[in-house]
Amino acid sequence: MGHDDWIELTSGEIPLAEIAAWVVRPGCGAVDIFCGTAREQSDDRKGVERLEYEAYEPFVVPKMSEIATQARRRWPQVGRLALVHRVGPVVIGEASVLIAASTPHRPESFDVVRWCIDTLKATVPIWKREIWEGGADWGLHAQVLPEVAEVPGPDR
Amino acid sequence: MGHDDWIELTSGEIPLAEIAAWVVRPGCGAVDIFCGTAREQSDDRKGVERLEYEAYEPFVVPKMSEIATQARRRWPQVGRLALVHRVGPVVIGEASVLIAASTPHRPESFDVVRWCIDTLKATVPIWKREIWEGGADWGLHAQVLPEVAEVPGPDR
Amino acid sequence: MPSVLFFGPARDATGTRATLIEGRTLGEVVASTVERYGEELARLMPTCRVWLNGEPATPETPVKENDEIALLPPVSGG
Amino acid sequence: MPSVLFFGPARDATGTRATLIEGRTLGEVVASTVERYGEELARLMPTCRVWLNGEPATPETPVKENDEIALLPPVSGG
Repeated sequence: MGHDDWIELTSGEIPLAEIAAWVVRPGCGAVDIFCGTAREQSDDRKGVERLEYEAYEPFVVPKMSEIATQARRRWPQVGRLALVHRVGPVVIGEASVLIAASTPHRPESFDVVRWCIDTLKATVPIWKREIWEGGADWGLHAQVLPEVAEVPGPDR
Repeated sequence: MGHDDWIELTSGEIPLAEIAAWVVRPGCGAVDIFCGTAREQSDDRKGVERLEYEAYEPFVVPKMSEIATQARRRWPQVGRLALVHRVGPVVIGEASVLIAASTPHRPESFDVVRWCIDTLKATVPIWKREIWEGGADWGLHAQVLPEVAEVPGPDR
Repeated sequence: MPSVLFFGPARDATGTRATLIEGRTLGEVVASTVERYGEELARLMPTCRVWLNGEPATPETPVKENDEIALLPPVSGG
Repeated sequence: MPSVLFFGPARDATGTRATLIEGRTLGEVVASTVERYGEELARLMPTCRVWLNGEPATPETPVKENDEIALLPPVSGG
């Protein structure tokens, strides 16, 4: 993980403004930032009060670093890249995850951020619990982790 | 322009943190924010010191509002939407433009922001002047404005 | 008399931000403008759009006393 | 003895975050784990992945004294 990657698992609020300032590079003309924010509704679970994220903590940063390595292989023009996820309670409206990237031109800023969030949701060992009016259960649309051979390694 | 649109032409720094907090909606689980930032190089113009944006000022906000209207027609699920552009000098690393949108799910947050920035660059009457080591001239890759019939109107 | 505004490269070509130019239609005003400012502006015209009071308009559109006409070279916002 | 960790729905199914379970291979440890915790965990297993010390591994992999085995149901980060 180079000094141009910001990879973090945090139990506090994600410092969006700080990351947005950090991600800018003088050689890059484009910055894209994606935030996943806690919603008040999840399919037919209405009145969601908060989310609780649980993680296999020692392996979250390594897995997110693999994603960053892969992203830089696919888009070598990326300047700075941030992948930050929260653990613990997240109230409605707060960000549970943030991906940010700077690139010389704009199309690839969208492409790399989108690829990173899609890959993070499919490969990083984190589980969301939803607490809504009259119920609590694990997040819907969970994704089966990849098999050994599917896991993107830093050598590919 | 509804209270869920933030459309602005400003000569000061774009208030990214404020817009990022404003754009979040409890019914939306995704926020995408794109910033165009001033680069130190533009094709073979090296050592760019700053940009100077000139606008046909009275019509920038109306044109950006038309883009917001069109965007909401294409993606009715958009929660809040911001289109903010700077005018005057912009030093390297600062944002000249910001687009932000909240949507219930993530794919359309990328789609709407990307469509808005592409459309803004092609249709809003703003001109960029680049001041670099030993030269100053208007931005490269300028786009001919649409003909009457091509202009997206609020009624289509 | 209608006013004519120049932006970006068109302002460089004319050396001014705005002027007053006579004409009954948008086409007449534009023709007189190109005549007044000469070759550098003429070279830009094929890529310029002409707006009347903030909207694209055709050369046949009549112009009135206080109309605002803008010559808009290719844009480079963003 | 290797330790076995449970996350998300697997933690609900077992009622615990971690336990110690014997076995010479990853497959043996997993089989003993399912045997100990019963049907609710067994139902989850087809969609679970098993990691050994933070990496996916096959059932034939030998396990050592201080190895950490994790049962990972489908993930829902983001």
